[in-house]
Parts: sequence; C-alpha cells; structure tokens
Amino acid sequence: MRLPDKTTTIEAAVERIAPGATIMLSGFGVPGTPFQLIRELVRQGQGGLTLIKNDANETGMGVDHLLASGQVRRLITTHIGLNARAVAMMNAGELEVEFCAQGILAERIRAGGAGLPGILTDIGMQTELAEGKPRIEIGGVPALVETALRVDVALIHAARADVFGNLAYAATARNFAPLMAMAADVVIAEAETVVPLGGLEAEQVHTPGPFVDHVVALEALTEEYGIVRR
Amino acid sequence: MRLPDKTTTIEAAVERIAPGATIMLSGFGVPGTPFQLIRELVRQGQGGLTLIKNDANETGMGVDHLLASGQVRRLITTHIGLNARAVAMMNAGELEVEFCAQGILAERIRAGGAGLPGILTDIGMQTELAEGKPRIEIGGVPALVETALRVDVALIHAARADVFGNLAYAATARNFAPLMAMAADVVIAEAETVVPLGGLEAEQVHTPGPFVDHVVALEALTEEYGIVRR
Amino acid sequence: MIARAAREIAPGMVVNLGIGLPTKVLDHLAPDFPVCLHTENGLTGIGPTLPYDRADRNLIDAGGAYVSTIPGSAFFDSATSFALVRSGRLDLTMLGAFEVAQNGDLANWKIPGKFSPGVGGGLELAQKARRVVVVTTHTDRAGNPKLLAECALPLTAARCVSRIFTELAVVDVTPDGFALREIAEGTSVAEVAAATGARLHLPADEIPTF
Amino acid sequence: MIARAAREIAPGMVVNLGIGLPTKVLDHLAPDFPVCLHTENGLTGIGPTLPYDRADRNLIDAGGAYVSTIPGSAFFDSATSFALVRSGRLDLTMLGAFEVAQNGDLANWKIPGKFSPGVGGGLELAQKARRVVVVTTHTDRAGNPKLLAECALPLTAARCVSRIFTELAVVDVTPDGFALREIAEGTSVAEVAAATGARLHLPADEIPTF
Repeated sequence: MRLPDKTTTIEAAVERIAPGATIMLSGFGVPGTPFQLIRELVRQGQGGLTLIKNDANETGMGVDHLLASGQVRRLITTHIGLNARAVAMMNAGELEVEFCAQGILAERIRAGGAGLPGILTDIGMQTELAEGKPRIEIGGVPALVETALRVDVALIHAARADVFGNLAYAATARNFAPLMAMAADVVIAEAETVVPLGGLEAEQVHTPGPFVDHVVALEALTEEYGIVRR
Repeated sequence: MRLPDKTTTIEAAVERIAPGATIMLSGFGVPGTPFQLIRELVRQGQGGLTLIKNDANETGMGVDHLLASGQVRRLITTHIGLNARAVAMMNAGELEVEFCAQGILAERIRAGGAGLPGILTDIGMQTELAEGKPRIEIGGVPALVETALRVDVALIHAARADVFGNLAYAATARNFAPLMAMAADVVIAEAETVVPLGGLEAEQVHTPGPFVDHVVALEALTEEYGIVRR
Repeated sequence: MIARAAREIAPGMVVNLGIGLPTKVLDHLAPDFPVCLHTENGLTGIGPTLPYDRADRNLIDAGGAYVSTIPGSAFFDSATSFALVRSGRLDLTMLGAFEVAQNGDLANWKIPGKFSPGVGGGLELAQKARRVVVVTTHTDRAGNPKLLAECALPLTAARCVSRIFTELAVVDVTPDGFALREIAEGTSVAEVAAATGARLHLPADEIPTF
Repeated sequence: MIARAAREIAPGMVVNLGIGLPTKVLDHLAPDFPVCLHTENGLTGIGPTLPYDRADRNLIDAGGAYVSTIPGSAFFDSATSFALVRSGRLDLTMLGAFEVAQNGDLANWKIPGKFSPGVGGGLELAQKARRVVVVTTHTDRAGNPKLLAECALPLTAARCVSRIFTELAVVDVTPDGFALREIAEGTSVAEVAAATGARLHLPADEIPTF
C-alpha cells in the first residue's frame, strides 16, 4: 500500500468553490489565516458566500478582502472588533453576522467534523445569545441545543503538510484549523512547506490526511503572514 | 512564571482513589493500559468501583486483576471478548456491564472532558443499544441524547510526561487517553519517561498539563506492557 | 473470495477492514496500490503485519494484530478516529456477518444467550462508512444460510450492506432484494440459491465467474 | 490596583487574564512564581510578551499580543482550549467589565446600538472559570458607576463575579450584595460609596488599605 498524492495548484483547488458556497477559514487573527487561498478566492470572484471564521481579520487583511469585494453574504464569527469595515457593513445591513461564543463555535464545528448533528451546552443560557434556541433537560438540568456546523469547503493554513494531506500547525496558528479540517466536504490546505510521504512523523500529525482533499504548496509568504505592528 | 511540579509516588497517587469511586482507564488492549496503576489499586484494595475502559484486557492482565479481586461493581465498555472471566462474571450477574458503541463511548468521555452535559447522535438508533435513551429532533431529524461521562479519577498511561503533567503517547497507545485525561476530577498519569520542564516540545504535547493532577514515573516496565503472543 | 473482495477497493480509497475474514484482504493488495487503510484504534496508513519478534508493543490494529506504519501514516485518538468514520471520510468498510437481510440489515455482534462480548467499533463502521460490504461464508457452521429474508439476531445497523462476498458468490443488495452478480468457479446457480435464505434474483445475461 | 489584583493569584493556579487591564497583571508576577497562564487561542504556559523585532508571527495571545513560551508550555486547538475552561480546569479568570451587579452579574461585551463587536471567548471564561474577578476602573469615562444594583447592558454571564478590583477599592460580591474589603491608600470610604451605584456594605473593623 502507498498513500495517494493530493497536491495541486492553488487555482485548481479554489475552483472547487461554487458561488453561494459555505466556507470555513482557519485562523485566530493573523496566525493560521489562509491568506493566499483567500487572495485566490478574491481573484476568482465567487460571490454570495457564507463564511465561518473566528474573526474578520483586520481592515486590509485576509477576510477583509472578501468583504471589500462584496463576495460575502453572511458571517458566523465570535468577534469582529478589529475590522471596522465588517462592523460598518453589519450595522448597515450589508452583511449578516451571527455571533457565537468562541468555545461553542469550536464545538459546533467539531460536531460537524465528528458526524454529530449538534451539541448540548449551558454556555450563554442566561444571555441573549440563547434566544430562540431549543432547550432540553438532561439529567434534570436544562441545556441548549446548538446545531453542528458543516460546510462545503474549508480553507486551512498549515505550517507543514505531506503530499497525502497530513497537516501540522505552528504554535497558536493551530486554533480552529484541526476542527475545520474535519468539518467540510472539501478541505483545501495551503502549507508553508510540503514534504514527501514520511516527512511528517505519525505521532506529530495534527490533522490526519484522510480529512484533507487538496494540498497547495505556498511558494513564498506574502507580508500578510508577518508580524503586525499596531 | 514557572510551571509547578506534579510528580509523586504511585502509592500516594492511588491513595486519592476512594472506595466506590468511578474510574476511567486508558488503553485499547495492551497499548495504553496503565498496568502499574492498576496493580497498585489492586494492592490498596478499594472496592465497589465503577470502571470505564474500552475493553477488559485479557484474562490475567490489567483490568482482569481488579475483576479477580472483586473490586469492580460495574463496567462501561465496548467489548470484553478477550476476557473470559469478564464475560462469565457478566453472565453470572456478578458484574454489571454497560456496552457502548466505541466511538460513542469516546464522544461521551470527550463531552465529560469538555464540560458538555451530553452528546447528540444517530449511531445505534436502529438497534437495541438505543432502547430507553431519550430522543429529540434536530433540524427535523431524530437524534439520541447520550449523557456525558465524567468520573472521579482517570488512570492514564503515557509514553512521556514532563513534571507539569504534559503528556505524549506512543503510536496506537494513544486511543482513549487524551479523552479520559480531560474527563476526571483527579487525573493520574504513569509515564515510561518523565522529563524536566521543556523536555516535551509544546507542539507535540498530546494532553496539556493543566488537565493532569499527578505524574508517576514508572521505574521499569513489567511484562504486562510487552508483546502478547497468542 | 478474499481475492475477489480485494478488487472491490478502488485506488485512492480510505478503507477499514473488519476483524476476521476481511482482514485477510490486506494480503491481496499490491505493495504500490494507492489506498489508505484505517483502523479504529487510531491509525491511518496501516502497513504490513509484523511477526512477534519485530513487533512494536504500542502498535496494533483493532483486532490486536501487530501492524506497522508506512510513509504518511498518522496516529490519533479514538474520538478523532470515529469522527473520520461518522463524517463520511471512510469510503469503504468490509465486515464479517452472522446474518445479512435482503434489505441490507446487518447482524454481526450478538447472539442472545450465547455470545455477547460487546459491540466494539463495528456499529459505527456499519452505519457510517460510505459503502459497506460483507465478507463471510455463505452459511454458518451448521449449514444454515446467513443471507436471509430478515435478520433474527439483534441488528448492528439497518439497511447498510451493499454487497456480500462469499466463497460461493458475489451478491448485491438491491431495492428488489438479493441479486446474484458473480459466482465462484465450479459453483452452480442452484447451489447458491439453495444456500441462500431469501429470494435470489438472477441476471438476464450469463453470470461472470471469479 | 493591578499589583493588588496580582496578589489574588495563588501558587499553582491555572489562570486566564482577559484583554485590557487584566493583561497588565502579568507584569506583577515574579519570574519564578508557580502559575500556569492560559490563553484561549490555544496555549498554556504563556511567557513574557516580546517586542516586534523578536516576536514569532505564529505566537500570540487572545488579545493579539506577541507572547512567548516557557519550559512546559503546550499548544492545542480551540476546542481543547475551551474544554479546559468549561470542565473546571481554569482556577481563576480576571476580566474587564462595563457593568457588574451586586448579585455578581457581569456585562462586558455589548453596548446595544454603539458597540457590538462580538462575544469572543469571554462568555465561557465568565461562566465557567472556578473563580471570576473583575479588574476595572470604578466608574466609566463619563464618571458613571460600573458597580450597580443591576446591569442595564446585555449580560455576559449571570452571578459569576466574586470580587472586583478598582483603582479605589477591593469589593466582594456577597449574598448580601457588595462588601468593601480594602481601600486604596488616600481614598475615603465616602468616595468609594459615592462612586458605587449600589449599597456598599462596610466591614465592622478597620478597612485595610492597598
């Protein structure tokens, strides 16, 4: 047995995204954001997208390019405070925003990746975020039912990938990536380094290859990936 | 800031277990089973225990010692086919056994470790394993509600630990360990090698130290840890 | 039968081979065949089985066999392993069976009063793999058919089986029930029909042999 | 106030310092103080903040500051990070506040019509840390009290706050409401009471200063 090669070009990978698609994007702030995949999605121009990402990056970076180009209809997120455009578009009704507690967003994505239809939680039960969500009792204690999140495409940034799609993440760039890389029908990973089979140790893989469909090697990191001075 | 040292003796660690305790034990077959912690629990003799473990090991090994000594009242497991004593005790009514689909056992434990009260699933819905379990509808589709599992104590075998309790597992010895190490009020890890702080790379930790309460260094591996010839 | 079942695996698939007969399919895959084998105790990219003197005590498959890794293998925990199964990333599983019904119902975990060691991971494999095929003897040790109009034993999963490989035949589960697709060399249609406990639809054309 | 809040951290604790004032508590911990700092974007064992020229582009805290690791640090994904919070492994969190009510209700994420950037991870920190303390100015920029009989703003979590550190005082949330525990040097009880929007219980003995 040998494992198949899933490397492809960034153009071919992003062409798998249809207009109106639901898309997860890894990253918490700069670390882990798939900036090059986002750039290619802006270039190809698919519109009417629903995005799921922890945050909306900052003005002029990452997801903000998709907002600026008008490709985004809806955003499920935890916090957009560093992106004035996202806040303005939300307030103007040009962008539908659903806020979710960060750990609950993580669990809803994980449930989608684990083939579970939803999660049970008491987080936010006493707040307006719980409004309209179904409640059940479990062991006599009330719990909210939150639906799982599963999407058409996940765009993932990895530090290292092998050609089969095993992925490893650097430091706090891991964040949502291993969860989102399980929760999409098509998973596209951009990697700073792509190594041959055997180049990642089996015990140090963060996302197993079977979850990943396409691997794109980044030629060089653009400045968006770098240190941000504020 | 420096991280505290959690190393202790096996005697002191296992003394944290009270009679009647609920206990999770890592391992799938031999790999990952905390044989030395089990031996010490047999020596100390706490009875009336409820155990949660993927399997009951084999006759004469691991969990079987606790069955033989009469310390176990109840076992939540997926499969006990390699332990004739466990099957006989179950059939004789001397051991209460609850079977759970393997991945659902994993998810129920993970939910306990994630502070969620239960999980939603369609697994086993068409089988006798679903009998008596509550059902809800989510997005118009029926789902079973399975309760989370959280216990008093988890006994974990790790290949490597640092003194703060960061753990790393070897090969398929990982199995249930990272899940159980989140799902107990007191987590005791035995490790083949205990290294100083900094001896495990931050990106290669499988269980973060804050989940672990006590670290026990194994002096030598007993033959139970070895290759089993059948 | 095992060699025929092995041909069911298409290049690029992620496959889980159940304990027992299905595990033997491994021996019929060419060394450079592009496939990813999964074992539910936490490994993708299973390599060849090792003899005891070369085994790694920490590296087994779900059946307890000492296996190895190949370049590109990955280890993960039990929750991730079944996440892979339940979320549709497992293209194919090959399972053993006590009984298969003509609607695809599978019973392979419990014989009430006789054999109930637990369900293991088989329930999720049966219910969630994209394609479930069964590799089994056509009849049990007493000669009773395993392919039945309906299962008498407790189900593992309902309507999950697509195809059955036995020493006599390849049989598909179709909306109309069992359909004979191929027959073992030297076996007659009458023999297969006699060993099958439900109606067996025959193809209009000549039946291929394997 | 920051130095006083830092003394709230006991040896061996796992602690999350929220964005803003609480983050500054870091500067008041001795280099060898035994504590594990957690940041919800996936790190335990936060080390000192680094200047831009020495920063790692992949290593930030939840507030976006470039931090470092220490021996024994661990990285993990966002689900594991909040599993730690929700399952009771976070001993203490220090959060900022818009409003705190005398029953411990906390509002710190939204000002309807003015400020609603989202909830981030604060909701789970507030609801699930074993102990929640607030580090905040005693009044807002307009001079309005932040310690109130009840919150007017949307809640982050109900009945979660145990103690409040301000530039004027240390105030506990008790079953009877706010109780003054300590007072800043040079501040009078009358000043604290005037800046507080709910009844403030005074201790029977002399009030310690900080």
